[in-house]
Order: sequence, then C-alpha cells, then structure tokens
Amino acid sequence: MGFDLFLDSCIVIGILTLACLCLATKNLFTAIILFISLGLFVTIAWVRLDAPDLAIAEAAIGAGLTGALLLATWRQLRIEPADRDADTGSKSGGHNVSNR
Amino acid sequence: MTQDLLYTIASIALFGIGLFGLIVVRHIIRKILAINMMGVSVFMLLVASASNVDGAADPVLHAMVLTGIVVAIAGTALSLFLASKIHSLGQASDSDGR
Amino acid sequence: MEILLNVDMLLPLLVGMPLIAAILTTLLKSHRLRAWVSVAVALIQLIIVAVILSLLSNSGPNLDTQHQRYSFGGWGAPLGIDLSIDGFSALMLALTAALTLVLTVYSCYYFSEPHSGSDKTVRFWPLWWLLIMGINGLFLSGDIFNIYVTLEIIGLASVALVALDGSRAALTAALRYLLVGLLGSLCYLLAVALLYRAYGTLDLVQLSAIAEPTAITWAALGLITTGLLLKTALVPLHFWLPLAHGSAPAPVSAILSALVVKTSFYLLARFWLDALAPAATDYGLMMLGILGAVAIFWGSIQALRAKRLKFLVAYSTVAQLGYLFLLFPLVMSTGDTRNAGLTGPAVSAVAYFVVAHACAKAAMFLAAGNIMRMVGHDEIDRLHGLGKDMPLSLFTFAIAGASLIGLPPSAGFISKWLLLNVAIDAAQWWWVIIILGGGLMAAMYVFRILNIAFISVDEKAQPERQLSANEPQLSANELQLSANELQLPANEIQQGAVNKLPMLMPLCAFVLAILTIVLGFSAGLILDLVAIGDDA
Amino acid sequence: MFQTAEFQENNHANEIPVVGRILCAIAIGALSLGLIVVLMFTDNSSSMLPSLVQDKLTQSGVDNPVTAVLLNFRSYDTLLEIGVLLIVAVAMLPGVPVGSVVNRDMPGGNRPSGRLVSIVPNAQVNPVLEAILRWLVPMIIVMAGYMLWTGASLPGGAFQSGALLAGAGVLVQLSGRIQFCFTSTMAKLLLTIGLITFVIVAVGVAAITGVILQYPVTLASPLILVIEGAATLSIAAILLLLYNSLATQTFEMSPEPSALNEEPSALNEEPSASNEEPSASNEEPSALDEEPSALDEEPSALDEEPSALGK
Repeated sequence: MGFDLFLDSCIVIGILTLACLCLATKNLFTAIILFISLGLFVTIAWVRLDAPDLAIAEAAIGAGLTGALLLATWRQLRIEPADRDADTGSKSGGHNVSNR
Repeated sequence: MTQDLLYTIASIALFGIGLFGLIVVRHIIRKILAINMMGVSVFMLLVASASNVDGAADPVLHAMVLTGIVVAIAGTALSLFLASKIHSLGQASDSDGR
Repeated sequence: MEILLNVDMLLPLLVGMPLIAAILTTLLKSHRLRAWVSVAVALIQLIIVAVILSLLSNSGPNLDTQHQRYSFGGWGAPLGIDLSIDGFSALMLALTAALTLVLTVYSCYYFSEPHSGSDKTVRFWPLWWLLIMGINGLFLSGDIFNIYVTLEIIGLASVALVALDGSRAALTAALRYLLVGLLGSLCYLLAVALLYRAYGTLDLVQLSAIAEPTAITWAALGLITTGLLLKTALVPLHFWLPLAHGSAPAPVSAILSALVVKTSFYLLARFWLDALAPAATDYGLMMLGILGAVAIFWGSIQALRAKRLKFLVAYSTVAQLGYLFLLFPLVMSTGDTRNAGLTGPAVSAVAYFVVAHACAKAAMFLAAGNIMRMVGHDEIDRLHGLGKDMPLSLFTFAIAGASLIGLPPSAGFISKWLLLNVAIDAAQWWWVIIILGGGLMAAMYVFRILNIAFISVDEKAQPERQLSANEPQLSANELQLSANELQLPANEIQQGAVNKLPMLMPLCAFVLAILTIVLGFSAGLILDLVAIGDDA
Repeated sequence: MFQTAEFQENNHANEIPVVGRILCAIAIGALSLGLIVVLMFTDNSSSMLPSLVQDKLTQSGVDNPVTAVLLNFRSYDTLLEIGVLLIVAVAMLPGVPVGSVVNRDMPGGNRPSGRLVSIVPNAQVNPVLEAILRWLVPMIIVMAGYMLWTGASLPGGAFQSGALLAGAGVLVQLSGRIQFCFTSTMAKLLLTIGLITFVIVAVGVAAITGVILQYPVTLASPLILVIEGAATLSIAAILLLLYNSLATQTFEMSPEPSALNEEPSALNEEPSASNEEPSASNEEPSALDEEPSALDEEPSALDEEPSALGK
C-alpha cells in the first residue's frame, strides 16, 4: 500500500506540475508539448485508478488527437504573410505568435 | 490518505489551476489548454469517485467520463478551428486592405 | 385512442424527428430539398407537440407524473435514462415547436439570398436541427448527466450557428461564446460529479427525493448556478451575449434569444425549485432576484446607448432575462409552494413571461434581420424614414416592442400583470417598482427606434445616399437596389419583389408579433398548462 | 476575461495587473480549498448503480460493464454524443464548391471533389516515414478492428478504435502522399453512418420490443456490435475531418485558390521556422510516442499551405 500511494503521489504531483508549467511557460510550442505530456500522465492515472477503458481513450483522444489538433493549429497560427516580410519575428503586425 | 482522496484533492487543485489560467492567460490557445485542464480535472474527480466503491469500479462513471472526453475534444476542435479562422481572417483583411 | 396514444410514447419523437432531419439535411444535396424537409419536420414536430398538449390537458391537473416518463431501453430511472414531462417543460416544448416552425420557414428565405452563398445552407440546416434536438432533449431530460450532454449540444450548435456568418466579428463572438459555454458546462459537470458522489444517482426525481441541505449540495448548487448563469447571461456574466446575439444571422439570433438562453434558465429553475429545493436558501434566492433587478436596469441602459439595431435588441434580451430571475425571490415568500416542483403562481407568471418574451424577441430579431437585408446595415442613426419603406417589419417591431414594454393587449402586459400580482401577494413591494421601471425603460428604447423610423421621414433621402457612399464594398447590385428603394417607396410587397425580400420574411416576423397579441387574449391556456402536475 | 481572441504571447499592455492576479489566485484558492474540505468530510454514498449494472449485465449482451453502460443502459447519451461530434464536423466541414452556383468566397479548383481519398500527384514524401507507415497503418487498422471486436468483453470499444483509426488517417495525411476530401457524398455518408445506424436500430428494436433502444436480449450482442462498427467509422471520419480542417485551413481562406506548389519563396521560411522545434522538444524527449514523428514531416506537410498564401 505504501508503495502504491507513493506512486500515486508522484503521478499527482507530476500532473499538477505539468499543468502549472504548461500555463506558465513562455513558448507556446512548449506549452502544447507539456499539455500532451499531461495527457500521458493522466493516462497513467486512469490505469492506476482501475479504468483501462479510459486509459485507452485518453491516450488516443486526450493526448494523441488533441495534441495533433493543437500542433496543427499552432502551425496555422505561425503562417503569416507579415512574418515572411519581417522574419525577425519581433513584432510583426501585432501577431507574433512564437515568441521566444 | 487513500488513493481516491489523493486524486480527489488533485482534481480540485487542477480545476483551480485551470480556472486561474483561463482568467489570467491572454493567448487564445492557452485559454483552450486551460479549459481542457479543467475538463481533465472534472474527469479525474469522476474517476476518483468511481474507484472508491469496494470491488469493481463504477462503470457508470467511467462511461460518463468516456462521453466527456469525446465531448471535450469536440469543443477543443471547434475552438481551435474558430481561433485559427479568426487568425487567418486577420491576415486576409491585412492583405486585402479591407 | 387513449390506449394507442400515450403521452410518453410521443416524447422520444421530439428528439428523434430533429435528429432525422439533421441527418437528412446533411446528406441531401439540393438546398431546395433541405428546406422542404426542414419545413415538413417542423410541421410534424408541431403536430406531435399539439397532440401531447391535448393529451396532457385531457388527463387533467392531477395526473401522476410517473406516467409521463419514457425510459429509453426500458431500463428505468437509476440505470437507464428517462425522459419526463411536466407542465412547465410541456409549455417550453410547445414554444420550441411553434418558434421552430416560424423560424424554419423564415430561414428558407433568409438563406436563399443569392450573394450569401448557398454553401451556408449546407451547414445551417444540420446545425439548426441538431440545436433543436438539443433544446427538446434538454426540456425532456430527466437525468443530470444527460442534461450535460444536451447542454453541450446546444452550446456547440449555437456557437457553430453564430460563426456561420464567417465575418471576423461573428467568429470572435462565437469563440468567446464557446469559451464561456465550455466553462459553464464544465462547472455544471463538476456539480454533477459532486451530486453523484453524494447521492449516487443521476435521476432528477430521485435526486429531489433524497437531496439534503448539506455542504456538498450547496457546493453543487453553487457550481450549477455559476455555470448556468454564465450560459443564461445574467448581468455580471452577460458580457458575451450582445456580441454573439448581435453578430449571428437573424433566425439564429432569434432562436438564441428566444430559446437558448431560456434553456439554462429552465435548468436553474429546475434545480433551485425542484431537484435541489431543500438546499435552496432564502439568501441565495434573494441574491438571484437582486441580480435580476440589476440586469433589468443595466440591460436597458445599454440598449438605450446601443448604436446598432441588433445590439439594441440583444441588450434588451439582457434586460428581459432579469425579469425571469424575479421568480426566485417571489417563490421564496409564497413559502408553501416550495418543494412542490415547478408549479405555483410565481412559476406560472414567469413561464408566461418566457413565452411572451420569446415570441416578441424572435419577432424583433426577424424584423431587424429584414431591415438589415433591405437596407444593408442596421445602424440606428441611419434608419430614418424606414417606416415608409418597410411598414410591415416596423409594425412588427412596434407590436413586439409593445409586448416588451407591457402595453395592454399584449402577452407582455399579462405576464407583467401576473408578476406584479405575485409580488404584491408576496408583500415584496420593491419588485413592483423594478418591474414598472423596467417597462418604462423598455418604452424608451423601443420608441427611440420607432421615432427614428416613422417620424423623421423628411431626412430620409440623405442618409440613404450616405449609405451608398459610405460603404464602398457594396456591390453594384446592392447599389442598384438602394436606388430602387429611393424611387419606389411603395408598399412592402412591391418592395419585396424589387429587393428580392420575399413576402414571407416580414410575414413570419409579423406572425410572431401577432402571436404575442393572441397570447394576450388567451392567457388561460398557458396558465392551465403550467398548472399540470400541480397537486393542489 | 474573454475580451478578444488574442494571439499575442507576451503582450504586457493588456495583461491583468499583478494585484488582480493575486486576488484572483486567492479567490480561486479559497474556493478550491473549501471544495476540498467539503469533499473530504462528505461520506461517499455507496451508490447502488454499480451493483445494478452487474445484475443486469447478463441481459445487456456484452461483458464489459462500461460498454454495457455506453451502448445499452445509457445508449441515449451515446447517441446524443455522436450528435455532438456531428455538430462539430458540420461546423468544420470544408466549403463546398456548389454545382452551378458561383460562390466568390470559395476557392474553386484545388480540391479534387468527388472522391474521399485521393493521391497527391507529385508530393514530396519522406521515404523513411512512408516505409514506416506502410507497416504501421495496417497494424493500426487491425488493432482498431480488434479493439472494436473485444470491446464487448475487454477494455475498448467504438470510441477507442475510432480514435485509433483517425490517428492512422492523420499519419497517412501527414505523409503527404494521400489527401482526404470531406465534401463528397461518400464522405458525408461516412460522417453520418453512425447516427443513421443508431437511429435505424433504435427504431427497429422498438418495432420488436415496443421501447426505443430496448434490444431483444438474444439480439443485443450483434446489434451492439453493428452500432459500434458504424459508430467507429463515423467517429474516425469525424475526428480525421477535424484534424484535416485544422491542418489545411489556409486553403479555404486563401484569396488565390489555384496557387499550389508554385511559390518557392514560401518554402524558404521552413528551415528558419522549424529551427526551434528540436530545442523546444528536447525538454520532453521521453514522454512522447508519436509526436516526434508528427513533427518530423512538418516541412513536407507544410509545403502546400504557405504557397497558397504567398503572393
């Protein structure tokens, strides 16, 4: 029981840390990657909580497809005519998306 | 301190983090991420509630969460679609001079 | 006859018909065919609701609510999902069916305009019918998780319909509406999780039987209230509504204002007064009433300041929603009706108000849509002399406005009269002032439009030309049209022929306006309906 | 709170002031803490639903209780849920160049309409990726079928296998060789087949048992499998459509529809833009199973979109 609880605590702390990091990080891409990792942690949590159906669904939908959708959108947001003209990316038309 | 209590507390904390993020963060994609976190937190509460019953976990709650996951991705996709469309319209109005 | 036609047998049809319509309109290629299917399904839906109403009222007020349930899959309440119907939800369904028919007919013409692109109907009809399915499903649902799913259907379909226009403003409004809607339904889902944890059931009736005033119930009620207030747009949380309702296509604005915001109000009433009634405190009920009062004034002030007609109507919705929330404090003091479900004088008055407002507001949005279609804009300052060009639409606006103000022969008058009566009976005189004051302010914003449209005719010609000059993106076609408009200030029907505004479009709006008058004369019907299931 | 849709990352001008943030954090923290306390001191009711599910499981036609709840006891929820997916699918449906009606908003020619799956004629395909996909995609499809089949007794079912299929579709699309078009009648049939089958079965069993969605006990198992199979197809199609719409959106919005693979300058941005990816993804190298591969062929998938914009 002790070890189980330790494992659960690690997962929980991991989830909460990832959530905070995901919202706090400066780079949008990193935020999306962190969110996908959050999804994978949640998948493990579902396994721990005796919900294998949900674990499969979360891995496929929650982490996988949501991640694909997010990355696709992220790519869309990067494509800008303004960016192409001034590719320093500092302040292009007020829409500098990936700002590092 | 039992497993379901641990996940229950975590789920409420995650809900709070998500809500805070939703209010504070400006970028639209991050807002969507925050909403998704809130969704995950509610699912976690549901699954944690399911697991505390003696013996098998409550399948009704699991089915509810499965429904919720699908609804969540539907909402996420729609919001990403709108965001990306607004973004591309911004370009169009810039380039067309409209 | 009695054996063949049970009420409960008809309930799933109200969800099924719109669903079938949605599938058909997705698959059909010709937009004419889609329109015909839609009108046919709307008619069938209205007939079904009419049969349900007649059966319900035949069975008298003292019917056993257990018989008005339909168990999907035959499993029964805790395991399966039940549909249930009582007087209040029957009234809401009737309202939905009636409005659906009128708005469907209107939409057939609204989306047939050549330059909007027939592509829109490809999306519009399936989304429209899925939205109707969600609304019907919500009013019928007897299961709190199923309500969550219907809430999401309504929310996502509304958002998609608002975004249909494709303009930047509409998309931004839709996105904001979507985020608010998702937040609202997540709060609701969290409450469902708490309730299931505490009570182990998802069925509304069982929940109302075992709910206790404990901390977790209060937490759940608080979350439900927060989530649904966001969706109902009660005043501090109304920020999304004007933009969303003002940017949507006219029939969509109409259904959003008339029905969609009412669905979450319906749920609030359902939870506060029925399912979780034991946990409802006087303090909370009073708070909701005060927020409602604030909404009446804030919405009216914003409506007075609005620059565009559709935004004026949308802010008027914010104001009128405030009246609905007077239900909560008024129920509180007529103490004996607590725990009696959704019945009693206050509920009747508010139910009547919902119907009156829905018809009037739908009529107003359709009239505004007609004006926008004819003139090409809806900026209030440039609507001078419109009364001569579009008498029927403006007349519609006037009648609907009269109902919002609460002038005598209209349904709005009856509903406010009933509310005043309840407030006086409950010895809460302060609501009387608010109700009357709200009516006065409604008069101010309605007459503001009518004044500009009917009286200042002599200034008409100039603003019209300004319009053409100001908007370079108007196509040559539209310029031609506005020129015709100047030359032919004839009656509406001729105008319609010239401007391709089919006669049925103003007529649909007019029908709704007339409906508010007719309802004013036949209030008894509605009041009897709400009383169904009243044990007293 | 939701003033506008903003795309700025570090726009300090309209950020909530620090005091506001702290107040917000305190308020949310207090509410969360309160909720946690309430939850800690509330006994969980021992719901009778799980035992009820177990009791009726034999009548449900499946052995997996979650599948039984989803597709028998609470199948109405599932029906509505596929409706939710259909809403989003319709909302994100790519524009249709409608027959004779000339629509100035819609690009005309760049989509081969009429066919659901078409092969991009001269696509730049990553050979390694394609070799991997040749093995991976059939495996995923078999896996999805297996999951659907065993969903009756083991974890899995329509949603999981639909999502897997959609994932295969996403990978195929990323390879750049094949593209999907969701405006054809075939595609629309695929999007709605789940709902159609569901409704037909629901009404069909009502003719036998008298109650909508009440399967006859002997037929429950095959009927559920039929519904699940159709639902899987629809779910996969819809999820793929969602990805497709998001990934290729600039196609629709582009003012010049015919510009395809003609602007070399548009490709120039790719190396510079993708420079950040290695550095960014280094932070999470282990947690990702499929994302690295998704990122690898970004240039190849991208070569269509920027060119549509470039002028």
